[in-house]
Amino acid sequence: MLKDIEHPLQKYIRPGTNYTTCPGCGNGILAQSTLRAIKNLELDFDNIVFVSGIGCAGWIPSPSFNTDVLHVTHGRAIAYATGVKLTNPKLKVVVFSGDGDLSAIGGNHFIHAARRNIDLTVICVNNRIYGMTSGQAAPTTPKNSKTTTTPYGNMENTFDLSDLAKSAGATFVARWTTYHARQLTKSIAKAIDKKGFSFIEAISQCPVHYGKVIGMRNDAPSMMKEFKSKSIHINKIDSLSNESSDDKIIVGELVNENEKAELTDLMQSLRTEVGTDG
Amino acid sequence: MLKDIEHPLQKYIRPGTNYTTCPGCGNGILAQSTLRAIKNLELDFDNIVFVSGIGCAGWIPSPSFNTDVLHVTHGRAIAYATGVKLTNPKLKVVVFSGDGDLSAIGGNHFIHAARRNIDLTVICVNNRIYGMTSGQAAPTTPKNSKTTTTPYGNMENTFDLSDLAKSAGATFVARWTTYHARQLTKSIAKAIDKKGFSFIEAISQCPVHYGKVIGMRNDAPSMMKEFKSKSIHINKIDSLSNESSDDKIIVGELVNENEKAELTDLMQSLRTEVGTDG
Amino acid sequence: MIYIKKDMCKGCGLCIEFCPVNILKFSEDLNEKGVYPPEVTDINKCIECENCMIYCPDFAIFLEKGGVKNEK
Amino acid sequence: MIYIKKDMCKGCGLCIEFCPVNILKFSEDLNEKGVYPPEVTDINKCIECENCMIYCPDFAIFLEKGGVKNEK
Amino acid sequence: MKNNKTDFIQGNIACVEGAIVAGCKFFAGYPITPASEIAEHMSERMFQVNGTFIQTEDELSSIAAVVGSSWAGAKAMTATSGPGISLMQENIGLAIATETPLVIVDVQRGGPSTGSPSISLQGDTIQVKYGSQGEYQVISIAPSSPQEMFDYTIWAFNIAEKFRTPVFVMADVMVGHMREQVEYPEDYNELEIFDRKILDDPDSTEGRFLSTEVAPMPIFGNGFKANVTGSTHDEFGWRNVSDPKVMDNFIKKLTNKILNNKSEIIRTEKEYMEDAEVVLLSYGSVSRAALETVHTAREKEIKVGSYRLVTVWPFPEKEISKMSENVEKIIVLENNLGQIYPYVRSAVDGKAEVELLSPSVLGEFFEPNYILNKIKEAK
Amino acid sequence: MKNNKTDFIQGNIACVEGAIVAGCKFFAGYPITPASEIAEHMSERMFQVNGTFIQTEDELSSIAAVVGSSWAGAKAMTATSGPGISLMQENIGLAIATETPLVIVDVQRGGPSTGSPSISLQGDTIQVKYGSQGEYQVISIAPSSPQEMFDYTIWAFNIAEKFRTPVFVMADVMVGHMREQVEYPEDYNELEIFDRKILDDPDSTEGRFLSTEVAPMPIFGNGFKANVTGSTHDEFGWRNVSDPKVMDNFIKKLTNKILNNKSEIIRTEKEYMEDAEVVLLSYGSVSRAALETVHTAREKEIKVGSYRLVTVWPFPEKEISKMSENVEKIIVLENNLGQIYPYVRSAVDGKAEVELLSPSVLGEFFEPNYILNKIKEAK
Amino acid sequence: MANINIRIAGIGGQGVVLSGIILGRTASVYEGKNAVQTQSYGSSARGGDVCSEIIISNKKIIYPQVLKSDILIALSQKAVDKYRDQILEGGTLIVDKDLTKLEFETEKFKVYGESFNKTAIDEFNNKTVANMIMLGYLVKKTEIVDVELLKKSILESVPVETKEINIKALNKGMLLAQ
Amino acid sequence: MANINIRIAGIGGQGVVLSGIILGRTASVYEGKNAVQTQSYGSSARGGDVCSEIIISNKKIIYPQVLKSDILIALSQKAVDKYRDQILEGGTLIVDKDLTKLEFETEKFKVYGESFNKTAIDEFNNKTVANMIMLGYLVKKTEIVDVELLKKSILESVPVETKEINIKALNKGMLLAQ
Ligand SMILES: Cc1ncc(C[n+]2csc(CCOP(=O)(O)OP(=O)(O)O)c2C)c(N)n1
Ligand SMILES: Cc1ncc(C[n+]2csc(CCOP(=O)(O)OP(=O)(O)O)c2C)c(N)n1
Ligand code: SF4
Ligand code: SF4
Ligand code: SF4
Ligand code: SF4
Ligand code: SF4
Ligand code: SF4
Ligand SMILES: [Mg+2]
Ligand SMILES: [Mg+2]
Repeated sequence: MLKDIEHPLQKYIRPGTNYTTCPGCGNGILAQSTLRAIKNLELDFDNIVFVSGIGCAGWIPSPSFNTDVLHVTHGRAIAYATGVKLTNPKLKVVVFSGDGDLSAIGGNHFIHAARRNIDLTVICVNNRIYGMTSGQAAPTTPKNSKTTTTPYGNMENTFDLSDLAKSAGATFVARWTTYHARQLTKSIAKAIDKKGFSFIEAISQCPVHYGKVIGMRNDAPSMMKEFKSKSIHINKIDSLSNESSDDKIIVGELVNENEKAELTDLMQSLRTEVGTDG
Repeated sequence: MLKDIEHPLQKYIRPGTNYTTCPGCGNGILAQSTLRAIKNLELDFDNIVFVSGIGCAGWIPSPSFNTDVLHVTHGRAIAYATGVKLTNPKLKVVVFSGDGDLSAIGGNHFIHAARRNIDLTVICVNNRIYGMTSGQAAPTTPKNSKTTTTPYGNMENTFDLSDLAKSAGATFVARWTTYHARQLTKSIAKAIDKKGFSFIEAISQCPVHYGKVIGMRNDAPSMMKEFKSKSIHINKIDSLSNESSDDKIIVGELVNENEKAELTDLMQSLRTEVGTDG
Repeated sequence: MIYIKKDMCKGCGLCIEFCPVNILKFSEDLNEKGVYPPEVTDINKCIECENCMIYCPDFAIFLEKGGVKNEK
Repeated sequence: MIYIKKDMCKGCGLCIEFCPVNILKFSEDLNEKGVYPPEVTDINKCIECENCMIYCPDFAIFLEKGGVKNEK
Repeated sequence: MKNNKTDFIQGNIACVEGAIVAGCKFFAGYPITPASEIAEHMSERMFQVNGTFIQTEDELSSIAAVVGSSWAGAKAMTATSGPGISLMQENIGLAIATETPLVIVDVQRGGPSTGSPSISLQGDTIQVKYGSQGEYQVISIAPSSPQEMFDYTIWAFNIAEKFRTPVFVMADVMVGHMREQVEYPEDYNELEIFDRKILDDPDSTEGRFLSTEVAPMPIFGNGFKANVTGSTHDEFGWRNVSDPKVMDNFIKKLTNKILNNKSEIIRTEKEYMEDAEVVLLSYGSVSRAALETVHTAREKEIKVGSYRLVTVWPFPEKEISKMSENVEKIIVLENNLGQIYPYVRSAVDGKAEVELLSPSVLGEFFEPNYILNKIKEAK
Repeated sequence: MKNNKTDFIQGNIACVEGAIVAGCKFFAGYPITPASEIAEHMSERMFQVNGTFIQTEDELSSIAAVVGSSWAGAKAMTATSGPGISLMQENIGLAIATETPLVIVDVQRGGPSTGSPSISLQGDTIQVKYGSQGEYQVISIAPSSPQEMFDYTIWAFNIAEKFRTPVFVMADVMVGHMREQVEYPEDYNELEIFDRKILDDPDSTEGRFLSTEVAPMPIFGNGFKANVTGSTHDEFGWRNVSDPKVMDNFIKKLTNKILNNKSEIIRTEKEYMEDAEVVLLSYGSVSRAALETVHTAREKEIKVGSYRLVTVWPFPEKEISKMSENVEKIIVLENNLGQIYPYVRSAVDGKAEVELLSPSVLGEFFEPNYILNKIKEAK
Repeated sequence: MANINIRIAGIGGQGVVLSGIILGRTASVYEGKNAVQTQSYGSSARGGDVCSEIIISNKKIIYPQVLKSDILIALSQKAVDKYRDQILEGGTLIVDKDLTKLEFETEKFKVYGESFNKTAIDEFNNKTVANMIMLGYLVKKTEIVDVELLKKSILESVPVETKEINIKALNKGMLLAQ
Repeated sequence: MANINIRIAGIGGQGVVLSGIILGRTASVYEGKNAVQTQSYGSSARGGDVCSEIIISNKKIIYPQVLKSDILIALSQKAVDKYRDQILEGGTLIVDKDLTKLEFETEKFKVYGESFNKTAIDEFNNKTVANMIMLGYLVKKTEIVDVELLKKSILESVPVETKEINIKALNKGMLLAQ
């Protein structure tokens, strides 16, 4: 390997990183999309903190992104990120979360951060399965799917995470798949740039475990082709009502609201107002 | 006190009960509304289990309702109730929860139970404050309110609990205030009767703590008069969009869906299908 | 008949507030709890609307339709 | 120029799948990881769309616009 | 030849099969390495036996649902690893306070925190005893093989039902993931299966809580009008949070229900103890290394015995105290930095020397030679 | 006359004021009896001192936000009671594993479970040491007055910063809600306030974790490219979850960071110990009853001394062992059923008699006469 | 008295705790003595039993709790029943006479009864000032703290908008004690 | 041999654990011996190191872990480097020759090399059957379990739709060993 020929995103990678994702996993595509967004924004990488929880998605920034990364307990990344952001509002704080991490065990922090409209960017890698623990059902697993904990088919209904984020108060919401790596890059850039709670739902492939569920085991190309064929842009449908239908993946920027006050801003005003010995 | 002259709901009250609510607290009105609903439905009280968490609202059924009551940890009532219901689907399971209990610490169980569409009736006493612990802000406390933990005014946005329930998948949702005790009785009866996850948001007065916040300390009559004047029926407005505005309380039956399969039903079918030695 | 369990009353005034015909008022004697429970001024005006019962948070006031009685 | 870090490749085939001009195919030599990394068949057909780079989960293939090169 | 009564299975799978034999009808859990196989196998098995499986949103809900299920009348269980135990602590406290029979399997992994999910550590030994707030007692059992995962899960349900209390099965990566042959019972009807005592008459004036004899349980849906609360309460469930005397009674009855019945609960396994001068005291997977070492030592005519705590809690203080009178030295073997060690030393109270031996590398399985060297040092 | 330097305040309020003097700039909490006053007062004070207050959705988030804040550079704290500690356990483990300086105030209440929120119990003594999974060490301090709530909260921040680790302040209903005069420092500049050592150079090859000398902290936003994880890791934060040697190093460095510095951390308070035959060993609020009793006993010329653990963890094993050599009997006074008692007995190792004395009614404050009777029995 | 032990007992909402705090603050911050105040109660703000204990002393106070009290102020029947046996010889019992029945006679301690709650409702139309009436009555009868310093302390402890009514109630209590 | 210690080491996804289970099951359930299988690994399914250890014995097995092994099957370079020193005198080392380089010579134990992974891809177009090829090779070379019983055990352990390909792969492995 010649030293001078490097991947264009190499400078964002922590030297010594060893990618242990499975072949074809969407996580690497999302890592790239994110880093490209940051490159395009021309942000100082040292001013971004990545917080992630336990799950394969948590390994996207940690340890590989060469800036401050905080890798915490399963489900709690947003709660930790809240402490980071409130303490140093100048930092951009980006959370990477698996669908289980975010919406199963971490569901409460998710809706509360959205409600508070705190300036965080939360990227959820929705592979519709628990990848890291080998293929159990998630709250995002489609009904009737056979997983290791739903051997007779999943009896539970599926969360529409973007809708939940919206209803809880998020001011920016976008959904894309790994097939839409370019659009993802743009939406992630917008989300990071925007003040307020931003949510990116990235539908991604886990060829090992979810691939097995849908008969595409270890077949990332087929999974991504399916993303392509099932996706439909929000602008091309009339209403959001059938958003959660199993058949279609509605992609696009679903929410972009500019009215709501952001929490760290409000706190800063308060400090100025009541501060006595600060 | 003559033995033969009793409150018409007396038979539902556990002998020896001592009401320790504050004067004018809405909780007693909700207790009555609930018992009246059960009376009207002519249900066998022994077939209903009440589960509640910590908070003044938790004391509505426990210990005073003279049937099985399970009084659990703060925020977890729905999670416990899920175990009760799944194990004996013949029981009607009703959860009483404070707004903090349900939507702060217990928010995750709330959205997941709604998602699963498990046959529970959840009644949230939304007094917009932490009553039991003496007046701290809740996720339902209106913006800018001064409470014991928001001495400069609440900087956070307010959850619309009914909307959250809807977005998470609840199949029956109604909101009323204590002023609407009669309508509450009807909606609670419907909710209990209906198979699926039902949610009742009961806006209620905490004259001691929330009364103080809005300048109506210890003045239950004024608080209830305000409920009356601020309420507007869902049928009388065009859209749900400004539902969460501080000014108006939109009341009525907000969701009533009949399509979705219920979880304990699905499980029962599965048992019949795969049972080998049951 | 309006029944008032005086010692259960906490004196919140909700029954008085919501009686549509204004026949409830605070009485003059402190109860065990140290508050003045309501009393009926003119039972003949009672329209048996049940408001006093329904809005009483303490199960302290209730009615049996068709008559009048005060009860400790 | 297409660069392929052969030993970083896990053989998923995404680059091959999404090359619009079909100039990528699996090579014949196992890499360290025991898989066959891709190789470029006809670099002249490359339209520099960047798909191979963008869709590679392992940072194993990328391009510098304006030429051709295979790199271990 | 294939024998229907023998299988070659993981400890985790054996645990599920044991639970089913014990009558378990409800499992709520959340996946976690190295316990996930229990949930996975349960998801298949429960509905086959007319039971219920649910994968909850988190571990807090798992234990909560298990408690709810137990009150609805089922034998119920959950399984997790240390991080899940941490999350369950508050609701474990409620299970104890409400005297709810249930089984919690902890397949321990390395840590603190996320640590090393696939490395064994006996790191949760005290956590399960003291991890929830306040003062209470628990029962914990430490199996050392798939066979014991099967047998002791049955036993765990039995004592959970008998004493109306949570019982922990303390496995670790080693035991949970180890595969070994398991012999199923020849005759299931001969197995002792214990069911909780249920209140028989709604009008009974008998207490429903807080008896050191174990009060009958007023399970739901039977007209018992059960008054169940995690707040301080009396024998009938009436909450009283202001009177210290009521709290004193509450705590003491709950703890004495276990402590007064220690002799029935506690199990130890002794090998070569008759003339032992040095004792290897161990529990769980480590006991297999202890036993191997004792065999090797005895071959070399070193007078070493193995004293295994099969139950770790309640702590066999008296038994250890008595045992210590006849030995010179007790080496406490733990795959941690000495969690029960002070409890052993406290029990021994100076009557013998007590030394701790952790593996040279925490998380690695004790090597017999390493233990042997320690014994030789002692001699 | 009103003196600006004296106030008559609750222990909980004194705690907040102490925290602010120590430099606390971040508080995240969730209301709970009997700790709510801390959050309430913080909600007013933090923004005045250019700090941050947030009431989180639950206790899991409180501790998580506090850890995040500490990594962003603030001195940060939370306060709760036992049920909240239970919920925090998993994230406390992460704080320990990532070596995050922070302060946790536990205003203990009666239990298990919801128990009796307004009755004192020293029920969380071991919970804070062992409540999270795995093997680790913590520091805990037990104040006995509002003045100490003030002083020791400052001290708690100092040692948290110094040793890059969570420190617990273990109050109870008694101390938290007690009001007494508090003397503020004459000269704040003379107070010893310790700030964490921060990594000075992003390119430094110095380790950032796992030094028994306490590694400098690579706080966020400074180009340190901190690699922080609760998984098993090495000195630079690199995760390695498969090699037991890495885990062994991880656990031992974390624990030895505390254990090797015991002499700097541990504080005990001795009164009348010189010629004491009987010792009352106590901690927290109970120490005031112990001390009163000693005074009474000395008036009666009974040779009793008071040995108070100001810090409970790390446990002063050596100190107690040494102390026990000169006394006949140690009576361990605890408002629980004997949580540190076995640790004391283990330390004493038979060198003196060790007995436990709980209040006749748990939760009630020890009466001097009751203790005195026990002493007389002993004599 | 070098050491005064005071116990104020009643039910939630009667301002029992605040009374104790004000006394303690007066003695410590304003009179330069030592004081400690502790309390025990059921569930707050919900009508349960409450007891506030204050020790005032010239010496350092080690043991913080009141065992036997010099003064017991009992604002409910339960409070009388529970604590009257713990009044010291020569001590004082003050009760709200409308909320208690004293079915005993004693020479062991002095007994006073007055209408704190009723006076608050009837004359101030505000239940919550009953404790100030009680405090006024108490200091007048026992002189445990200086009245002027007590007023200062009250003014410091209550919300601005209630300062006036509280001082009026205190004065009323003193009047009742004459 | 009364006691056979086998160690199979490689990386995640190579089917290392399953091979061990199948051997253990064959020996215990089908051959009536005692067997214990343990494993150690990094994070599952993600290319980390994996090691599966099997003890087969006629006696009760107390100590469950392999210290020194009679047989080492090494499917990665790391596996060779880490475990070859723990092969017993007279033991056997089997490697996937495409994934390892054997830069040593020894007379202490026998060494065999074969292309399990490559054969699986090239001939079966399915990486995941490499472990079956390896098992076939192993039993042929060492005869540690009966081939027919091994086949039974495989058929019981793999999903229905893969039974055929797995047995074919096993046969292929046996062929390679000839
Ligand atoms: C408290 C706790 N419970 C459970 C686990 C085990 N666990 C680790 S990751 C994970 C789920 C992973 O799924 P997801 O969040 O969707 O991430 P993915 O691996 O699919 O990217 C679980 C259950 C844990 N680490 N901690
Ligand atoms: C784990 C835990 N945290 C905090 C508390 C303290 N606590 C008890 S009730 C309550 C909130 C009460 O508010 P809400 O749920 O709205 O009920 P309300 O009293 O208003 O009816 C809190 C924070 C607790 N009991 N347990
Ligand atoms: S398990 Fe799934 S999500 Fe995890 S790295 Fe492998 S393919 Fe990706
Ligand atoms: S504190 Fe509020 S909610 Fe609680 S009982 Fe009193 S009035 Fe009702
Ligand atoms: S029933 Fe109606 S009219 Fe009659 S007293 Fe009650 S509120 Fe008044
Ligand atoms: S509503 Fe009930 S409690 Fe209120 S005043 Fe009337 S009778 Fe009394
Ligand atoms: S840049 Fe585009 S055209 Fe060129 S090789 Fe890559 S995918 Fe094919
Ligand atoms: S996309 Fe990357 S990893 Fe996949 S085959 Fe192509 S170069 Fe290899
Ligand atoms: Mg996932
Ligand atoms: Mg509330």
